[in-house]
Amino acid sequence: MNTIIIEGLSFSLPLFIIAIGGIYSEGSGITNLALEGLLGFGAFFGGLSYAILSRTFGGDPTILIYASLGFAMVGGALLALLHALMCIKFKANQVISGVVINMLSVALTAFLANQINASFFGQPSNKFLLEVFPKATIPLLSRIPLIGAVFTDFYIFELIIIAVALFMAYLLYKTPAGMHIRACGDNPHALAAAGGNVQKVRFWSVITSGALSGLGGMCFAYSISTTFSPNIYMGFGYLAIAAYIFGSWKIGPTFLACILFGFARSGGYVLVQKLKLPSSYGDLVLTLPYIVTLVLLLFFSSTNKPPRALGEVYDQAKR
Amino acid sequence: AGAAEKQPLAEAGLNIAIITTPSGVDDGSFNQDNYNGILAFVKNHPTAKVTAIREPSGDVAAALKAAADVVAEYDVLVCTGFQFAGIGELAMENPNTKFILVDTYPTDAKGNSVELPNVYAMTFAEQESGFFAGVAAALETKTNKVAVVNGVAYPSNVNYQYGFETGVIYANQKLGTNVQVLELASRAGTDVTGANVGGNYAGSFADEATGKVIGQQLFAQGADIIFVAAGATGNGVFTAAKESNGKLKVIGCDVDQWDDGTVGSGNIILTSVLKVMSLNVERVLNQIQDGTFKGANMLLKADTDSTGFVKKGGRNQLSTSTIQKLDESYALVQKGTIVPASNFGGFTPEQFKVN
Amino acid sequence: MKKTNLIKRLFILCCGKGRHQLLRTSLFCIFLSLLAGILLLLLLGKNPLEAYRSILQGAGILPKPRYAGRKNQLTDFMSLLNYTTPMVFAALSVAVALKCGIFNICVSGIMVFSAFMATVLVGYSDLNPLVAKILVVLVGALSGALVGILIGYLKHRFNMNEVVVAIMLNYIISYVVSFFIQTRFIDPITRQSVAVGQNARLTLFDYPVGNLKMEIALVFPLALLAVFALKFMLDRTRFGFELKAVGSNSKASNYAGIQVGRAVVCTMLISGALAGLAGVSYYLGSNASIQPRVLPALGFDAIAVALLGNTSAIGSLFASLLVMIFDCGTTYMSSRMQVLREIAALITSILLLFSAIGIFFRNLADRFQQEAEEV
Amino acid sequence: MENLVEFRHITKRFPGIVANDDISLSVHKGEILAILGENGAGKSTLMSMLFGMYTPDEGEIFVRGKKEVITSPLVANSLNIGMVHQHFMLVENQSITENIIMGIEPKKRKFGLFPVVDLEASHEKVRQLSLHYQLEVNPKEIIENVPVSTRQRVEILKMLYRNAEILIFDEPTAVLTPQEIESLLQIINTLRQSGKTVILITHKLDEIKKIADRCAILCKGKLIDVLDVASTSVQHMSALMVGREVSLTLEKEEHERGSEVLKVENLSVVSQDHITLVDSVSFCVHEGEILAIAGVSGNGQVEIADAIAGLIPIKGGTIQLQEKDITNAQVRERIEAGLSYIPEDRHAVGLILDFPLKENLCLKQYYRPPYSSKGGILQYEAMEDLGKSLIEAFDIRTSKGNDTLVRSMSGGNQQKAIIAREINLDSKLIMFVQPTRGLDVGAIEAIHTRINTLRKEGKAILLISLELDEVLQLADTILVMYNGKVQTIRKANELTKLQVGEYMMGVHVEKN
Ligand SMILES: Nc1ncnc2c1ncn2[C@@H]1O[C@H](COP(=O)(O)OP(=O)(O)OP(=O)(O)O)[C@@H](O)[C@H]1O
Ligand SMILES: Nc1ncnc2c1ncn2[C@@H]1O[C@H](COP(=O)(O)OP(=O)(O)OP(=O)(O)O)[C@@H](O)[C@H]1O
Ligand SMILES: [Mg+2]
Ligand SMILES: [Mg+2]
Repeated sequence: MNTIIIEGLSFSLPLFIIAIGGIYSEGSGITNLALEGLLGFGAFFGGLSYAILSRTFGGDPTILIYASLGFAMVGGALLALLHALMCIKFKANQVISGVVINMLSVALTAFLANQINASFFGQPSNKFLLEVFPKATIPLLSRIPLIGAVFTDFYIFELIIIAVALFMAYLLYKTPAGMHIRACGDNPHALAAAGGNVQKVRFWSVITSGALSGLGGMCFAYSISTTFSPNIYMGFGYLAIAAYIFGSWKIGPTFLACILFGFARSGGYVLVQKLKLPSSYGDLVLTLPYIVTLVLLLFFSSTNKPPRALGEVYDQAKR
Repeated sequence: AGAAEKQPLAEAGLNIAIITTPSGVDDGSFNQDNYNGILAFVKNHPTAKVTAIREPSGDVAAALKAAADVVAEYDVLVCTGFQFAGIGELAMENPNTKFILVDTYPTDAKGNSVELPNVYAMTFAEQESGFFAGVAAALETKTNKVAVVNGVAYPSNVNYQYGFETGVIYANQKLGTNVQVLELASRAGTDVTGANVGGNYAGSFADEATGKVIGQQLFAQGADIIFVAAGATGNGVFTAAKESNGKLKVIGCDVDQWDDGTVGSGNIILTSVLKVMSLNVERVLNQIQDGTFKGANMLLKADTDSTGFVKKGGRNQLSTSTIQKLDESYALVQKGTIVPASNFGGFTPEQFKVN
Repeated sequence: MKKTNLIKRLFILCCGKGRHQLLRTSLFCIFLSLLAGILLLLLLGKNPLEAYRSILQGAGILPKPRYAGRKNQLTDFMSLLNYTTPMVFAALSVAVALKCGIFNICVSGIMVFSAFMATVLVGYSDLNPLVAKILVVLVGALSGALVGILIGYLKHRFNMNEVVVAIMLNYIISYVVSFFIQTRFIDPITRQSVAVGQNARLTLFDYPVGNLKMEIALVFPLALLAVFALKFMLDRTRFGFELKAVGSNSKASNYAGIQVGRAVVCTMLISGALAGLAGVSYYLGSNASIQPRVLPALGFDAIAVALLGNTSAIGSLFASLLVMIFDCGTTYMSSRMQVLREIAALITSILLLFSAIGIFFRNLADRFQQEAEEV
Repeated sequence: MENLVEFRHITKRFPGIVANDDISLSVHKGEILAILGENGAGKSTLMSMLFGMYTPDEGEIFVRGKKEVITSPLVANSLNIGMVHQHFMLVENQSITENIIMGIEPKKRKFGLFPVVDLEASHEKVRQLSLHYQLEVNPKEIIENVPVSTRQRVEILKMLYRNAEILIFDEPTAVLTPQEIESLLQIINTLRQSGKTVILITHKLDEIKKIADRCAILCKGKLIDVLDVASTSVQHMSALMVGREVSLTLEKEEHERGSEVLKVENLSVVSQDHITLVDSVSFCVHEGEILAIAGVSGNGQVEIADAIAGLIPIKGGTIQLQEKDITNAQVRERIEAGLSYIPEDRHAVGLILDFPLKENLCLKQYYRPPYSSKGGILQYEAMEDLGKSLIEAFDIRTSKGNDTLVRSMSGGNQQKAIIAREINLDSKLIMFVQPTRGLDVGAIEAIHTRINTLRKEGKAILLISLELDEVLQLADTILVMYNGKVQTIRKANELTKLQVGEYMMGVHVEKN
């Protein structure tokens, strides 16, 4: 049971922060199918920064590890910049832009990782080695039966994610900026009439989604393989999309969805092991989160309300 | 047709291509070692040049198509991996191109294994390398529980697994250890004949997440040394080891994986066991250059120094006594006194008898 | 009229109003992305023209300097057609759904599903080749249609977001098919499903013609037929009209007496069947077996390809060809030019990026034109 | 008199059109200035420039004697200019307060650290404000749950909250009931008395007559004249605006109504949230009869029409059309049984904006000969012919005829296209919902004449309108709805405007 919780959380939380990214972008009215590409590019950027920094400075990796999270956010934001330009400036179809950015991200990271490793680090490779992310256990809390596992052997980044998530929730639901973002997703013209700058709000929302996805992607890179490699594109971005749609574009319910996905996954692994099923049954177990989502959506879809202006190109002239 | 128009070899130098499966020539292990062999050759023959070609899908048919796409361009094609077994047909149609095939023998259109004059196919006695890993693990474990994690139950992987298990059994019988090899029932492998071979198989060479889960599960059951022969999946096991605060060590495979094992100022690599492909690839290229090339299907073993383990200082964490005992076993393997179990060796590790 | 500057006028010429505006814009986007590719290649110190030529050579459009035994330009070209076939089906599948306002991102999943059904039901039988091939096509189309109907039904009846449904179905199909392959149909050597028999394959592989060995895609004509049938359907038929109406404004369509649910489900039936055909022509044509747990990238690329083709049937055909030329020529190009094969993927992505903002180019051109007229 | 705002030689072009052509106009402090003009005359555009949504291509705007460049609504706010837009600019999923304070949110610090929007204080402030101006709203309610009239109030509060001195109203009364209009006009009057300056855009001449001081008349982007309202007749104003005499009353001769065409019995409709929208409604419409359903917006009138057309599910009751039971029929079966329907929302329901005009004109007939062959192949020639004849018969003005994308047509012409299509069906029953909403007097006159002609031809007509004048002018029979129930159903000549208004407010309850 402990493993289910520990592993479940270490999967759920990065997923959650990516999903929050999605909520920001879509909450402001810009469809974002590019999360997968954004998280990959963020992880690439973080991995690259770690490779460079550790070669230049050496020394204590801990600081570099945290720095790489920051760089991953920058990387995600950079690629998100492209999505923002495409959707806001060039008025491209947002769904298409998302799909293409995913393709671009895969091609670009593979190309750059190879090229950079070969030309700068003098070794052919498409990955960047990372350090293990520090883990911690909170002394007393971890003793509590069952719930204790939450405080046991967690990655420090889980704390960071929770902190960031709380901050993002605060920003979205309590501050004027958040009000404007939500207004943009519902009726951008209302914001414009109230003197807000729709393009700017949307732009920063998309950038934020990139930064958060980058953060999540980097955490996946650390927790799964302690490397950046093209294997990072495992479809977690799409899962995050499912999570926030499931959570009806609200941060609270989305958190629950992510926890559900994470526990279904880690629980599945444990189940297969405990029942001594052949490993091929793992495939069936892995379908659990998806089937659960589908079934639940059957019941909740009618009440599921996407932001009203989602996917619409904002045109001041249009009424 | 046009193949005859190629330049005489001596003047232009060999034009070499290496075709790999998705992980590419920079996978830090199997493919890269082959590539290094070519690079070594090119370094000594500056007129020669090499092109690395990666087939991105990993599909068998796609692998062959990639080879066929470029075959006319090159004097030598180095094909690394099981996926290229079907190359036989292509080789027959392009007799002027030499093929170096690693880890498998060529098959014809009907799937029968064949020997061809322009194909040098090498496979390795991975069971020997696995054996060294098993002995090393048995000697170094503190919990008396060790394990082996593999990717897919291809013969090469089963050989590693069987060799490892043989090594542990050998150590238990002859070197005074009492070590158990852990297996997760849910991870038993099925070899190419469909037989259940046990072991811990991730089912893929590229599934880091599953690799990590297996590593953690084995660690949770008490293993403190894991032999990892699983390609990129192995990275996941490495991660599990790196997160264990030094309690879990791994033995690398194919090449010296020391550099992949650093964690902080420490390292999780106990040692790596080798499959010496680079030297053999370079040797065959030299033969092509000299004109002494002959097609063959070769099984390479310790007697040609094609298998082994890392004992170089600073690249392993074996104790001196372990290294000494390993050296002794190495000599016995070289001589053929010890024959570890292998996928098609006719006996399983449990049936292994020390002569 | 004052002289507008030359660049603007050229731009108007490329993307401005008038005949074939969409087509001209697409060509302009292709041109731009090739230009971007040239810059990229120059940056890497490679000769861009040489690189493009080698892509064309690799794809059998231009002759290579030398060929492998029993191969020549024709065999390369036939191989290109073979690989293009599934892409045409897949792009049509995306395009027809988009016309009805549905975003079908389940093409990959459907491909795997239909190929699996065809493989299991027909691929391992020893039926007469003609019967087997016809059955493969039918089973592929039918099973694809089934998944399509499911998506359409869930969307219409339960108001479920088709993108989420598709993402979920992709994973479910991938894992479940993988489960069955791993437990029942695994080839222990290749670790893919056991290869289907020659009788069931939709591509004649290594088929001797003269002293050449060719890949003959038997269903390529079917793909062409699908292109024209779809064009006819969309342009000239009652159902096509209804489909487009629903895609454009489903409320108004309902008001006009069109059965929206039926149109959605029927469209997804067609889209699914086309994706199914893409599946069988890919897995039982170009390939002979299915890799477990792998969703074909082709299914996702098809989305962008359909867009490049302006979601029209004919456009999809040509866009597929263009993208597959890049795809098929990549290995040869990367081998000849000693560049990473990702370059080609990169250029393709850039191409798709540009075509995604085609609407911006058109608007810009319209504005320039207006300026030119006003001043 | 002091000129608060002065437009000097303002010109604004949009692609292919000059929306404002060299307009010079001044607004006096403390007056109510009405702006009148046909659809597309450029009224909204002119005001949008004052409010900073657009910037003029040429010309200058002076506010309080100072030249100002108003680049955004923020600038307008700082100049104390506020605007109630023609189309509501509200965020539906936020509360009334949030909508009102948007852009100038008061902040407080949580834990002395994190700035948060101070909603509590704002709720209170909004409450005070609404009480002060007698614009009652519940600040905590979410916009999507409140009726149109409340939304209108929120829009006005939004302006007042910003301390606007210059208030622009763009067609504020288009969606209100007579009573609501009355109270709005009163509010506007109060505002003026408290020293504010009001610019009012409206198509309703009586409103102008009632409260405006002066009236500026725009035609095709040009300022025609600025009139003193008190000394000008309504006829004169409309003539100036349209460029010809408009008859403001309709000649309607009496005639016998024929047999029963539509029979609705005990019709009930509930919403998705299980709220009863239409409660056991029964009525009939006869040949040559115009039955008008009056009621305050949101009292179930539109749902009746939608239910008859089969667009929404019903909970109970029966519907018979020409003696055929169509209660459970498909939409198309109803159309074929003889039903034409001009829906309320022409953009979202009545038209496919991205289809060319000819296909929209054929939208209800495309599937049958001669427009479609037996095998399901479309016959474009027949469609072209139909399009051509309708464009001509109904005087639909377009840029490219048959092939014009409907999206690019003006609202009035879009409405004409719908009416042309529906009349062409030659159905026995024709339902009009809000047929003249937002249209200028010229267009309204044309539509009213058309409806009257149809009545003469013996069609049964169901008219649903929020405009009481329209109802009174056209109807033979009036049905008043309140809260989903029939309040009364009577001969039109038995009811006065006042009575109908009372029924609409639920004051009178019929006993029988
Ligand atoms: N954003 C825009 N883009 C292009 N043209 C526009 C735009 N807004 C208005 N126009 C044009 O400017 C003209 C004036 O439009 P405007 O909205 O000011 O008319 P109006 O007088 O308010 O009409 P209505 O009575 O229908 O509200 C219209 O005919 C239209 O063609
Ligand atoms: N964004 C736009 N671009 C181009 N033309 C526009 C735009 N918005 C409005 N128009 C044009 O403006 C003219 C009148 O617009 P407007 O929306 O004011 O019409 P309307 O009759 O008032 O319709 P509604 O009843 O919907 O308000 C039409 O010619 C319309 O096509
Ligand atoms: Mg207006
Ligand atoms: Mg209007």
